Amino acid sequence: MPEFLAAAALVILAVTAVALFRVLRSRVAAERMMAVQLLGTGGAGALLLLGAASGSPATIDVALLLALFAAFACVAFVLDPAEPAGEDSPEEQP
Amino acid sequence: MNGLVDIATMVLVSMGAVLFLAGALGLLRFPDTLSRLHAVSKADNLGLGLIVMGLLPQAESVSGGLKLICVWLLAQISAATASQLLARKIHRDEGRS
Amino acid sequence: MMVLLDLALAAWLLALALHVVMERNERSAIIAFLALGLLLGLVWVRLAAPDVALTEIAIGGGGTGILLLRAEAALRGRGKHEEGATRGGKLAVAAGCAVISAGLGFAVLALASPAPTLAPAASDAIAATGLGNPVTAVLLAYRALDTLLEKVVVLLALVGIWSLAPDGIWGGAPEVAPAAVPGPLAWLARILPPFGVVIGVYMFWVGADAPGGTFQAGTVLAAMWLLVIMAGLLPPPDAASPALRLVLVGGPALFLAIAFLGFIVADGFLAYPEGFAKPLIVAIEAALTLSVAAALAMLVAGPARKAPAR
Amino acid sequence: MTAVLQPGVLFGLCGAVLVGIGLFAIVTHPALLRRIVGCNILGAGIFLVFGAVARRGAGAGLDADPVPQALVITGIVVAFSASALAVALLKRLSELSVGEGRAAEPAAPRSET
Repeated sequence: MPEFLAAAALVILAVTAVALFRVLRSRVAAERMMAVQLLGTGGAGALLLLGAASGSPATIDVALLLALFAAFACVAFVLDPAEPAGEDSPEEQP
Repeated sequence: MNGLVDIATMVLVSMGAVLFLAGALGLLRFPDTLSRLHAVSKADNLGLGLIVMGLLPQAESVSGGLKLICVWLLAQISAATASQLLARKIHRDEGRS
Repeated sequence: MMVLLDLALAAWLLALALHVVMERNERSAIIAFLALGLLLGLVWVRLAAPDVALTEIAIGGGGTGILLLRAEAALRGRGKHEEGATRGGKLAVAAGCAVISAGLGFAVLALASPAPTLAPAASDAIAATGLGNPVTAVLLAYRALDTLLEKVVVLLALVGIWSLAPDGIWGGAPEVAPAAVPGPLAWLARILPPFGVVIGVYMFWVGADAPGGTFQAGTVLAAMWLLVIMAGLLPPPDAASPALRLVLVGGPALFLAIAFLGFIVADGFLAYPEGFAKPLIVAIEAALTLSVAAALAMLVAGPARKAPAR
Repeated sequence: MTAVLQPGVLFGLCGAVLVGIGLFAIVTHPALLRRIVGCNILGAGIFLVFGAVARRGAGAGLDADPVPQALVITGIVVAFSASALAVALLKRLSELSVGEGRAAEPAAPRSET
């Protein structure tokens, strides 16, 4: 069983890695921002599997934090100064 | 008894892994940004959900199981918010060009 | 199987680091760096260091990432650029860096086996504290002085950042919320903090016996506070506000007070009296968690931008 | 050969390479913000080397030596504080050099004190 779970974790990690580089190399700016999202779900999945494979309950806590901060990192999308109405003028910070 | 639970875990986890694969394939093959976003946010979260369901019977305690469900819930929240924010941005960018 | 997994992780990590350095677009590089921080969390799990994994993910995902992205947004188009190195210069630097890497790698390979370890010494120290988590025991008993000084360093950095505010608005509040808060962000700022606060308190509570502790809990709480401020649900606090300063100084002050108390009731500086070690450590941790949370959030928020309210 | 593949060695080597990559960015990259990122990569590499040493120092019933791990936790927080200070300095620097002609300070209402 642990072997199987580790293999599943490996598959998910590999798939996530490929997707991550595809996203990071994209020409569309919005697509590059999906990277954190991808790693949030993929990393959490792999961690849960690894935790079950090695029988260490603390790994679930790490996955929990990963999911929480992947959600938090969404804030990054709003930090773009081009996002609010006034564009091209990064100085209007007051 | 134990064997049956293990088989259920294996089946659910495999399905989850396949969904992650499907999400990545969608990301690589879909033609435009919005459908790629759709592939990532939906397939990956369903995959994570299946993995969580598969691992639930293996959880050692009730609190361990609750934490597993919590991980999935958080992933749902973040996927929902991030896709909304991203889709808004993509929409606006397309409207501009 | 685990070997394959480790190899894949290592290859991914290095490829991502190279991508961060080579990427032309500043913002994309920072997003890749954010991903690198989360990936490092996975690596730390493989190194049997769940405490470090928690810290790395919390700081990498909640602290550094947001800090750098905010900076990039503020600096866009007018960031300072030094003159780029010439091709030959770059090659020379690359060669030098490769030599340093090779030397470090050699040191890793040449480490005596069995490696020198302080695990038995630390393990003895744990027994006296009544704590179950060895890393917490090291942080708060065996090497408590490091932790105390580190808190002071964080506060010094904060003083440094605050003093960058122009004279006229000294003691004012930083500006964190964007001009227009999109709906989904406001929604997130209402729904995520309850989860976050529960997780933060949980991290603090299990920290005594299982991976977790003050830093992890403090970072989670800091991130949640920042989220609420960024969505404009709460105003950022004035740097001069007495409540904020009390929280900031409270943790280190309590730590120092108990440390000096050690002269009277125990063996010396930073020694805990027999039998009271655990309750004292938990009290210090509680105060430190709040201090860390406030300090980290204010570090990300930056110097004052508005005159203080009077 | 198999000895190199233990996590305690493999990720140590990985950390050594990260140090090189981070250092390269610090020295050669034209954008100052990216140099701060480079510093962070360099720090991450050093922490990984620490982690590898800790992993190999397992003993006394523990999976890894807790002392280097505690040092790394302290180090991560200190590195973050240093980055925050560096970023604040960088922002102030660019404000001053851009706003040379006009008021360098943000146009906030001046308080009388």
